[in-house]
Amino acid sequence: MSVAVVVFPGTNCEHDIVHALDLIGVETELVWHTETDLSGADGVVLPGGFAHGDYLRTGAIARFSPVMSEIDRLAALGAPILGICNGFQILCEAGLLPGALVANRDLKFICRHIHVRVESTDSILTNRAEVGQVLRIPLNSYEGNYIAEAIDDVENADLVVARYSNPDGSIDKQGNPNGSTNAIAAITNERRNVAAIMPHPERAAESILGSSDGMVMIESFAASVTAPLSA
Amino acid sequence: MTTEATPAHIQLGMTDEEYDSVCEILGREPRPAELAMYSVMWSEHCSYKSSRKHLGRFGSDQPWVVVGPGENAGVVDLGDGWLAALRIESHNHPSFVEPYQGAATGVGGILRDVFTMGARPVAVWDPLRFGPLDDPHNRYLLEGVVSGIAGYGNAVGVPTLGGEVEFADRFSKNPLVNVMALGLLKQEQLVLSAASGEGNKAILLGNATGRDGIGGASILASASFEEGDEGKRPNVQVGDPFEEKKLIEACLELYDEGLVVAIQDLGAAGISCATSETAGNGGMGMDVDLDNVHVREQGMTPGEILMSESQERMLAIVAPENEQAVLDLASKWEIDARTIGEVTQGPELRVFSDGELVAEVPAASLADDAPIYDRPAERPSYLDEVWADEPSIPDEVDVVDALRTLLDDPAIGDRSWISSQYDHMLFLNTVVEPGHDGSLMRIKGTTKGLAVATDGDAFRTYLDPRRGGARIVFEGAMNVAVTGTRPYAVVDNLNFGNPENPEVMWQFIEAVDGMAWACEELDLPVVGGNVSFYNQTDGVDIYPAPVVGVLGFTEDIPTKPPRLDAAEHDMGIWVIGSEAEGDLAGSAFDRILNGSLRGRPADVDGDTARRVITSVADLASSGTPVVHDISTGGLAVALAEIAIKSSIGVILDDISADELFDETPLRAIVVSHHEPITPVNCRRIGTVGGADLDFGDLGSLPLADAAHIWSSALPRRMN
Amino acid sequence: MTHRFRITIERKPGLSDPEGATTRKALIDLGFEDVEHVSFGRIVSVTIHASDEATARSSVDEMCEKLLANPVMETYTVESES
Amino acid sequence: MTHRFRITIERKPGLSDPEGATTRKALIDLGFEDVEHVSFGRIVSVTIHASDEATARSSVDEMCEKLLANPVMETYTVESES
Ligand SMILES: Nc1ncnc2c1ncn2[C@@H]1O[C@H](COP(=O)(O)OP(=O)(O)O)[C@@H](O)[C@H]1O
Ligand SMILES: [Mg+2]
Repeated sequence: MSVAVVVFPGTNCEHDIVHALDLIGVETELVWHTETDLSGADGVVLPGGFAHGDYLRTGAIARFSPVMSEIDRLAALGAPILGICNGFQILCEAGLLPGALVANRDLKFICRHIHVRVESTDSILTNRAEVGQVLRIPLNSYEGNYIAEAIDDVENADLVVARYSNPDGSIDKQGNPNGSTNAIAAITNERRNVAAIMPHPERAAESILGSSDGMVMIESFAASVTAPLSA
Repeated sequence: MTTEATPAHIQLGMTDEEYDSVCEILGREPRPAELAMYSVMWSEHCSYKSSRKHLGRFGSDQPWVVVGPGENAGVVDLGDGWLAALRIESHNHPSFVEPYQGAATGVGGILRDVFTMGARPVAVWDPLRFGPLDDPHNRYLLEGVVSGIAGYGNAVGVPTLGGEVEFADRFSKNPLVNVMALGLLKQEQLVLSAASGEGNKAILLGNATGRDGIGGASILASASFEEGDEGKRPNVQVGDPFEEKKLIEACLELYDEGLVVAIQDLGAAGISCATSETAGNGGMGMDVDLDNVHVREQGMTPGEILMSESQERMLAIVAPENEQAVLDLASKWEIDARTIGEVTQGPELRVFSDGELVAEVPAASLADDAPIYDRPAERPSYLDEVWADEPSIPDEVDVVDALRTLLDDPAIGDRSWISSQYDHMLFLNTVVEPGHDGSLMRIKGTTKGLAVATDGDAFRTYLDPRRGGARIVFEGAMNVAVTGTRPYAVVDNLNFGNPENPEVMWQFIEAVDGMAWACEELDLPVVGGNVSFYNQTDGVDIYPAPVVGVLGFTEDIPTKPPRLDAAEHDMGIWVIGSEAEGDLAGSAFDRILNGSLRGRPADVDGDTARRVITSVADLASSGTPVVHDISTGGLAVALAEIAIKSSIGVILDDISADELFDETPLRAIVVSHHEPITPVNCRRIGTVGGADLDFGDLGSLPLADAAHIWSSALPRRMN
Repeated sequence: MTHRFRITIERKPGLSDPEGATTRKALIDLGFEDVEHVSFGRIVSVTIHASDEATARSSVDEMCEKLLANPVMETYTVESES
Repeated sequence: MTHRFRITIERKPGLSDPEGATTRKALIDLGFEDVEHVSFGRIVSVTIHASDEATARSSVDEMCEKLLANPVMETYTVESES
């Protein structure tokens, strides 16, 4: 099995996700955004960073990169596609996930460990986790505030995979670092093969880095790559 | 004001004598473009003309130094083929003019210095100084500078791992924004800036050239500020982290592919500096055709193109057979690349525009023939006065109240309002994050560890430039020692007032002496630095504010390095290190509670410094849970930091107010279940436990209060 | 011929606008207590070469649909400035 | 009474505009080859309570000077929308 890690000009977390996947023996390949054939990949990661400088809108220019039509195709086939941070923003712009991400409530970049509570295990990001499990992982973004016009549809279809929470799992304004609607930190699509998360599970992959809580998400993704959802 | 009567060289900031030596070198009057080039290259910022004479006192001949001062960054050997490149720079005046862009372009510039050496930049630090935060303009400057560093550093994809911040009146109209960068490379990736090989091509990579920051080096960075200068200042330079990110990746790939002979970043003085330095360093000449320069604006004169400080540009020297490969690689990374020149036998740098020769000067003369000044120095008259007045702690002091006030100081309270705006985790190397004494990073795939701390102390350097200068070196060394690394190399940033003021010159010389002495005592090479003079506004010079960045290195990164949040119930608390006491000159207590800046900071003995720093590093690398050096605010603040971060109280046995606020250097707190085994002075002072900072008879402060005050010191002022 | 358009892009009403809300708070803190509402938008000025204005405008509309505005959260208007 | 103003803030000409340049390139890549120039500005809409329009406007001018626009890099214009 092999995972394509897509690199846009301005992407910067590609080596970090490669490192985290490597820790559990998942093979990866860095793919430049002009690539038009991903047929060898069993799964795809759109990593964090600042594709095209985040100019215009985060993810807006990246969604037109040549590689994106391959990602559309793979998504339609049911292959696991994971977006992290900037990857989340790109997947929203591309219409593969509902909603959009806008500036944090306090208009400040946030880099610190936060907590998320797992809301659904029916996703490529959480199939190895438990509902209600609280994970301590880093958040690292300026535009991490999730909004959606049809927020009820997102909730009703059970698309929310994780929410920002307090360490005890409770959810309130205090535990919501960036003002995200309904404290949403991660969502999936209806078919549940495309998922994205604003915080960085790969930055919590080893205890020497302060937390290894993110590994359950990396492992979940790896599991869905080995056993892709059927088309 | 520009009038017809003012000669061009004066308008460009040159003296009559300097103009005469240009005429002598050329054997004629300079053409306009030539004058522009000399004026910038001979500016204080580029030529170090007032400081050069004194910088020779810094040593760098230790065997682990691969590249000392003089190149774009210093390089040290980490063993097994690994090298580290480091450099520090100031962006003081640009950040006063436009805090966001000033700070942002400062980050961009320092990163280029590092990747110019072939290194991948892996971390940034930001030592900052502002006026007091009760003035809204100072808040605006802090807010802008921090967002600028965040905006650029985060987007370019280099983590910012720490820094420092001080507040004092003297910085209100002249804030200091220094930035330090660290890069990693393998031996074979090292690239230098000397052009060689007649016929080699000079390729300009990156951004288009516009009228940005024309004369930035000579005017903004090399002259004092007067009220009202805002209106006539040159254009603001706008940072483009996206372009820089592409440039980093493209350049690193160029080196990997072995496609460049030499490379130089474009900073101050733009094309004139980069072409003359690469050619001059290689003992060659160069022909440059300005028509090939990719410009952003219409109608730029040759002088403007030569002097423009447009950001995110590099000049690569490439063998002719590799020219096409370089252009192709640039196009893959979506950056512009144009061949603008060719290396010649020299020694002339010849510049053409529209087919006409607009400049012809000996390439090396721009850098090598710059004037060197031995400016007069005079011991400042304020010293006798401040030394005569000995600070003390009033007998009736309320220790708890005093501590509350100190914890509320924005330079003592939690600075994560700053550091959490910076990505400090990217690359998965950060083992000890900002918020501790020094930050510690691993080098993946090895057992090696690197730590960096930046330190300055404008107050003590003002009270005694020599001792203050020495103390920042010792403090930086302590800060990396507590991470379990050994101090390994230093870069320095010398922020001073107007060097034409003999008292400033004296401060400068004394501080350099003190720093050089301390480095020698610790066998620490100074591998690079920067001098920022003319930090003077409306005739007021800043406090002398040298800053050091100390690199610590270890072959064996501790698996559990000390952390401030590792104190646990029942652990003992010890103070180890220097046996001296009663050092209150320039202390937080005297400044903040007594409201004065006076006294003479204690002298430090080199032998003590060496012994303490080595012992601290040994304890830190052998599993001691908490090792925290005692600095601003003394023992009281250091203990509070440990208690707050660990969410548990401390109970002190028998302590005096004098001991609590003393700032005697070279001491650390150790918290552990076991008594530390150390050759230096070691004394138990208390135990971890409870929910208060319990000072026995002197009173106690509930931990929750302390935590609240400490964590809101900065946000309550800024939000 | 060259045509210039000014595109105004605004967040759909009802969707959260942190820039607006935070700026309103900052203005109140600065003493502008009577500020009732602040909202943010962006302007994109586009200069384009086209045979006539109608062609130019239809290009610009297409740019907005495709790239400049995000229909999920934004509305836009185009004005000619030539 | 309530007054509404629209403040248009634009970057001073001559300053480099990486966002505009990058967006132009993206448009060209998308097939809009005739785009000659793209630049960005911001709009701030402010609703303010004041006794009369003149007072309201002078408040808004002050807001621009103090907070909304950056005089070193930007110019602004204020239009009434009431
Ligand atoms: N401007 C800043 N940017 C980033 N981190 C900062 C800044 N100022 C302080 N810090 C961080 O806060 C911590 C404490 O700083 P400081 O009190 O200066 O340390 P010390 O007294 O040990 O030298 C350090 O980890 C430092 O990196
Ligand atoms: Mg310290």
